[in-house]
Amino acid sequence: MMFAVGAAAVTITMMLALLRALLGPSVYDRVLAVNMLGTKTVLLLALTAFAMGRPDFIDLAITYALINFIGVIAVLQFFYSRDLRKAEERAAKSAHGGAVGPSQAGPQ
Amino acid sequence: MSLASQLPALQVAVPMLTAPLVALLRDSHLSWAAAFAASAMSFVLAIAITGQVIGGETLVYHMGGWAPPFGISLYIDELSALLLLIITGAATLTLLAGRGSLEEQVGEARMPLFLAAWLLTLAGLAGIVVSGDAFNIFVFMEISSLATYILVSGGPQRRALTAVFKYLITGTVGATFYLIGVGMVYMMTGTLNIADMEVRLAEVSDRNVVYVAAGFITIGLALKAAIFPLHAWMPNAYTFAPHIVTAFIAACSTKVSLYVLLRLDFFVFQKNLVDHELQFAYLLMPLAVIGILYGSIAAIFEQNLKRILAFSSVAQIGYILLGASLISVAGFTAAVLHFFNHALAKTALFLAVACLGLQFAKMRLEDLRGVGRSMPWTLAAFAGAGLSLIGVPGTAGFVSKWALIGAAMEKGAPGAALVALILFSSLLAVVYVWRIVEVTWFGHGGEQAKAAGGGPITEAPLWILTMTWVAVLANFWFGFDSSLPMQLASSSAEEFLRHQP
Amino acid sequence: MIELFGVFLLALAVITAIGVVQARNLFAGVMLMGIFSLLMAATFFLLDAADVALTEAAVGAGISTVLMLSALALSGAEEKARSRSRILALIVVTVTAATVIYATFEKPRLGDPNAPVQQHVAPWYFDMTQEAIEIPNVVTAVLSSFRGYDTLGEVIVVFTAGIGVLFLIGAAAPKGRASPSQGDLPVGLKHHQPIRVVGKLAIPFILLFAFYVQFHGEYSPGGGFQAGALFAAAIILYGMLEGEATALSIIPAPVLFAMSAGGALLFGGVGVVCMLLGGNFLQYDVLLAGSPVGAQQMGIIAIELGVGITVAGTLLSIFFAFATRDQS
Amino acid sequence: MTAETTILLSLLIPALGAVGIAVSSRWPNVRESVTLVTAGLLMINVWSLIPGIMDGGRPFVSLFEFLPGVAIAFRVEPLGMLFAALASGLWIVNSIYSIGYMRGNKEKHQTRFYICFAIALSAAMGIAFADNLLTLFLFYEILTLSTYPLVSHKGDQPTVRSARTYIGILLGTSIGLLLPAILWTLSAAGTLTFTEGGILAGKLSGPEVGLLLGLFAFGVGKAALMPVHKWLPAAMVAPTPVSALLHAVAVVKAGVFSITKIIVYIFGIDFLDAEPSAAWLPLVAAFTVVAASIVALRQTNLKRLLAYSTISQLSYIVLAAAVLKPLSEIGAAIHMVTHAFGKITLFFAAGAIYVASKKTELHQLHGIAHRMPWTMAAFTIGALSMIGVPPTAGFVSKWYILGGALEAQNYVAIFTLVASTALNAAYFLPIIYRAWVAPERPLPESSPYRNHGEAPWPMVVALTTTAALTLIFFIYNQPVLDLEAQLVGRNP
Amino acid sequence: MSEILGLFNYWVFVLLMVIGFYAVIAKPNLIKKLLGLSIFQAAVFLLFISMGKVDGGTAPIIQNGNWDAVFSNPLPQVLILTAIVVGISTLALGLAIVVRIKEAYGTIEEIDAIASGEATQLQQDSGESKQ
Amino acid sequence: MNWLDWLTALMVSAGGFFVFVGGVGAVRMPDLYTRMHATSLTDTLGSLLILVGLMLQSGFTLITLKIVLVAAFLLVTGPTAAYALANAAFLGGQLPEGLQDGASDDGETQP
Repeated sequence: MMFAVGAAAVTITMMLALLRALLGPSVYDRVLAVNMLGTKTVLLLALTAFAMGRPDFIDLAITYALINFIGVIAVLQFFYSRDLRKAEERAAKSAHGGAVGPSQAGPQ
Repeated sequence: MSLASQLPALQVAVPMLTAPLVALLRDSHLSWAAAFAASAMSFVLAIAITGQVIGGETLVYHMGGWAPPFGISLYIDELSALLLLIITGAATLTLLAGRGSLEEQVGEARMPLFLAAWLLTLAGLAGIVVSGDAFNIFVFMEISSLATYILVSGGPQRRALTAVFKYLITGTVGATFYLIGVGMVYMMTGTLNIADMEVRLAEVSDRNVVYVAAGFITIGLALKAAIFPLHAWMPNAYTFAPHIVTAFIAACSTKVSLYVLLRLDFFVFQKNLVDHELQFAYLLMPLAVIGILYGSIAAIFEQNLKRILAFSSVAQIGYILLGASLISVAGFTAAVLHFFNHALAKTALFLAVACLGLQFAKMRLEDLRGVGRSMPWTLAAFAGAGLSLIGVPGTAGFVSKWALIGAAMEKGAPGAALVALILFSSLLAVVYVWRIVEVTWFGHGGEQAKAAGGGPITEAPLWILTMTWVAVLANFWFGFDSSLPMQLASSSAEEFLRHQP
Repeated sequence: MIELFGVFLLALAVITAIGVVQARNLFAGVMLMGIFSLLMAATFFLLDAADVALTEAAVGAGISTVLMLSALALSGAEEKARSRSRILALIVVTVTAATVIYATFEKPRLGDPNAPVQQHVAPWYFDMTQEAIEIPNVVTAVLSSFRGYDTLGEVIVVFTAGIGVLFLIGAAAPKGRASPSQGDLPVGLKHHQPIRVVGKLAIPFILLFAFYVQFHGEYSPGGGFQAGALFAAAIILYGMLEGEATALSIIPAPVLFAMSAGGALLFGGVGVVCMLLGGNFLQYDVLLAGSPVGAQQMGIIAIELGVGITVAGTLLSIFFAFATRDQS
Repeated sequence: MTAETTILLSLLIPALGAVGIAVSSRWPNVRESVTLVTAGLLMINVWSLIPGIMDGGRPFVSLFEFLPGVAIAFRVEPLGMLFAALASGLWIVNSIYSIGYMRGNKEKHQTRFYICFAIALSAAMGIAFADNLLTLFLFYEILTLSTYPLVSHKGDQPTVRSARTYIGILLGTSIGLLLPAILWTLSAAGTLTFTEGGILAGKLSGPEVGLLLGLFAFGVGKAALMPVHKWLPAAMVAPTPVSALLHAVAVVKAGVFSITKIIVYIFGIDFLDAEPSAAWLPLVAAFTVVAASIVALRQTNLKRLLAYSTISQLSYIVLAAAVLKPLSEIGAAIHMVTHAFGKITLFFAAGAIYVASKKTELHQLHGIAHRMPWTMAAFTIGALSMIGVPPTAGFVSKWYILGGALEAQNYVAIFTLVASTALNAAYFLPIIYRAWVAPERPLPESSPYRNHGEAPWPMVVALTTTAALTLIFFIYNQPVLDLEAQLVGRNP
Repeated sequence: MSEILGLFNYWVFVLLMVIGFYAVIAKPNLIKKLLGLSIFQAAVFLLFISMGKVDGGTAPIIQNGNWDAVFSNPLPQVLILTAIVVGISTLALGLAIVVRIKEAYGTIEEIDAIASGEATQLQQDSGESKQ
Repeated sequence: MNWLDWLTALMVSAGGFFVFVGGVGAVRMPDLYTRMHATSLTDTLGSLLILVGLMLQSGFTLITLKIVLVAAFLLVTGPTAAYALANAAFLGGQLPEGLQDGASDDGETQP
């Protein structure tokens, strides 16, 4: 029962996070929401594992925590590489002084 | 345990476990040799298996030693054996014939990966055919599908990519539909073993879930088998795949899905659904009929050689389905015969296309005008196999059409209409095959078209030509002496329809 | 009580799924897809499917998000065109839905212990696991022994996908961010010290945990596939932190590919050895003379290892194929 | 050598000849020698069967089970023997003629020509000796397909279009009508074997018989009953030797031969006679005879005229067979021979004219007999035989047909015979008159054919031979009569 | 209440299936199609897992050697483990194809229309470049 | 219920409360940075409280060790992720509420 209260709070928070993910407005908000949801899932798993009387399943919570972290890093790397590419494109544009076709971005 | 009893497992394991080895080999010659050896080996195994089952015996193999329904069991009857012969035979022949063509179209660097995918396709298809477990069929369906996507995506034009993407989406949706259906049956029976399902479904036969499950399985497999109107992926996939790949997959991949459909429909559902006959025949026969007409007519209006043949496949699948949907021993025999005979014809035709492909980058009819004068042997092979596709007597295609018409005649007045339909569509086949024959032999204006290399057009290399002729002559051989497929077909028909009054 | 959480999570999952489909920004779609996977995984956990939950988390939320992001980086993140043929799609979809809902009214209720599914084969698995295999994780027992052939098929599917990705996009030489011409540009996340430090700290733990999942799979949720995915995740993390070229210099692409082929061969080899020893394909009993139970366990450990190696090798091959593809 | 081996050899010899021709394609002289040797061997082989058949032997050989219950099997019986002997005998003459024609015309693709010709002959042998409907059907289709390259030999657009008509009608009727008829027969009678007295008696009744007969009669498109006759004029785009042997003898005779055989051995004369719903066939045949003659009257192209004449003459045979009296069946059989001799002569002559002068139209033939007396003499004999004037072969067969028609009191048939004789005369006599009597209209100075003489000697030899045969048959026809008497089981 | 709860999972299965299927059919963007496919497959996972659940049961991993407790059915879980793997494999292959399409066409939208337009264009121009 | 259970109940409830507050903050706060502020702070505290509550239940076992691992991991990765996100957002052109002029949802369409 006591775990259920915590789990309920966590699930409601998950709903709120999902709301943020759906609302956006920026991609960073979505990433924030994903990260939040991941943490909440870890908590939810830990709590329900205890509530179901199978605390040995805490392994899953560990996995979730790890994966969540990797996911966020992947997203950030995606941003960085994209920003870099944009910078290159801007440089290329100013160098050639014209629009660059979608297929041949980058200084070549 | 003797080797003979291990054949069912080896049939799948040989190509499946050779594939990683082939992929690891860096040298295209070595990998080709290994792939061919594995493929030929599985052909030999298929022949040995056919020898074992041909008396009406069924091979059952317990994977891991666990008895069904708990473990996975392999189940090989005569129909499976026939399919195995088709699959391994087509794979071996096309691989043997197609080395030059593949190296030109796929490139030598990617060859080991490609050949590994080839073997995986073979293993997947063989795995589906020998499996007696509904979920195991799904797994091998995915192996064969994914591997086939790779093969198709090896096509030299960029449209191969869009074609294969469509194929991937359709194939996955089909497989998932199948999985849903299997899941529902499992839900009602608690088993995945096909033979066990049949027994246990009897207790729940009037449940809606079973109907819906049958529907899902049918639609899913119809997607994969390219049954009209779910064939949309097929013409482009056939057209833009490397020629040799088309020869291989046109011979067997859709047929294997159809095989699963028939196995589930006749083995699992036939006895257990009230009015199964109505369900199956009333739903699928119109599709078969429209598919035959649509495929034939579309083939007439196509301009690309490979697309013509692809649409013809839509029609030919309709024939198989039509035979099965007659729900009679004669009809089922005809359907199974057509499995075999259509595979023979299409392999030969696409091998001839591959011969052409060594000289021409494009497969439009207008580019091929008069090419028969430069490549008489290739085009003669094409014409010969085309006759089998039409169903001219003396060719394999005739035997199955004959059987199909005979089966339709048993059905009285509606049967007469079907006979008329079959004959009419044969005439349509005459039109589209003859169009190609006429253009290639007697067309003018193609002379200036140069070969791929820029020189004058010459006959295809002797090797691939020989193999093409082997396939063509097989069409004639089985047109005269149809006893082997006939025996396999008729006894599997009796087995499948044993509940039929 | 717990079921109510399940209902709640599923409701969220449906909303998320709609969000995925409706999102105009593909990046947002991918993010929501990650959320969707997490929700599904949590639901699976509540439905007593611990192994599945673990897999869904590692694969759905982890690897597939990473793969989709890599693909997005290569193909652009904006959905431009509007839906076509909506009416037709809606009709098809509605018909499908109506059919299935029609079918569901006679389905056994959720959790009904008298449903055929629970009655027929399942009890046998428990009995036989206790008797013949003696490992606590029945899922692993079914996966590796009773239905080991399926699992071999599964490994081959993964291997096939690896071949496919390499065939399609692996041919180009690793250029891009690590190529000498762009040497002055920052590689990976090297310029973000906090992330690097924390990430590098995490990697050994992830690897350790992967090995734990691998070798403890007979006793707790997990097994070769989950371990392989976690192992791959650790290396992917390293690749993202230090740049793909650095990661590839530690584990070169041919090694990865050899891993993915070798694992499949290991699995298949066990099956063949069983044959040679006089049993059926994958019949582990015969591996150890006189001790069928021990032989079963040995076989399971061996093939789980094969699964793990293949999955790790293939997922990494796939990831690096995407990550090193020249973006221009 | 047993009769069974001989049967198989008659199929194999032309087939092997085809291979030999293909192998020797580089050396025209060898190639043509192979053709001639093959033709000679075939004739010796086939004719060696005749004594046995005359003595009432019916050699039988079964190859393999083609479909369940139906084997590929051959049996020699009088009608088939006659057909085979005729086709194989005329092949030699035609080969000699072909060599002259192809070389004289400097045609391309001669190897393909000879190969297809040999295959067509092999198929004709198969049709002649077929023991059941399916075997007959098989070789019937092979014959259609192997003659397609011959018809479209020239390869230009109009030729290809005509060849399309040819293959379309022949394949279409055979698949669309003949095949279902065969299947129907199988399902009704349970067998397809040609049996004395027919196999359908008692198995079908009423309108079904008429319908099945219709499927057969129009399904055998090669018999050129109207309205499925269009292919025959279309086939005239082929080189003349093809028209001569195939479209005057082998192919079309295969058609009427099949119909006769079906009437005699599948339906049975007596069964069909007793069935009123089958009575339409003589009417259609009669109509075709008259209508084709009228159309022939309006032709301006020599070969097309001959083609319509062929259509008309073929329907004679169908008509004779459909009269259903023993005498007329014999007449039908003999008419195959007499028409073959006459028509091959006419085509040979037309080809000779084309090779020598490149003339194809009737109005170009004024006075041509002065330049080509041998050719035109042969032509005249052939034309008279077509009309049925003694002492030509045509008279003999018409006599028997007329006798059968009188016996049956079939006034339609009698009227048709009389009317068509008049029409035949009406379209052939003007040509003869024009060639022999009318003054020549010289070709322009520039034409290389201005001073043409006779065609190359092989052609002249060939056409003289067939013309002579036409005359000889009038006098010496007893063996043929004896042979065909066995067909109906009594002496005429 | 139990009626609704008893079937709730199946209804969610239907909903998810429909949502995913809709995306596959109606969305022109290739990656969107793949996302839809993933949802579609996830729906099937839910179907299977739901049918294996037993009231009052626990995951089929035996704790402390107690084999007599109530356990949920392990078989559907095994099947779904396999199906998940199949799903990611398909996804990876699909993404690889999408990347190649992007490189070849410069877009991942409305590829069908572009490809068929290309087909008509190719009728005049027979010089299709080989890769 | 003994005192340990009571303590667990208290900690889990408190943790749940903090987590919930963080969730509300994530929805209600006006811009990205404030939302991050709300969530990362409460997350850390809430998670820790819940996990410690669970530890109390399991005593000195392997499970507790695993929970410690989870807690440690959350503690380390949470702020790192927050840092990285803020950094990326800033570099990507997202500015805090007061610093930007006009268009606030630039990140949605522009990246």
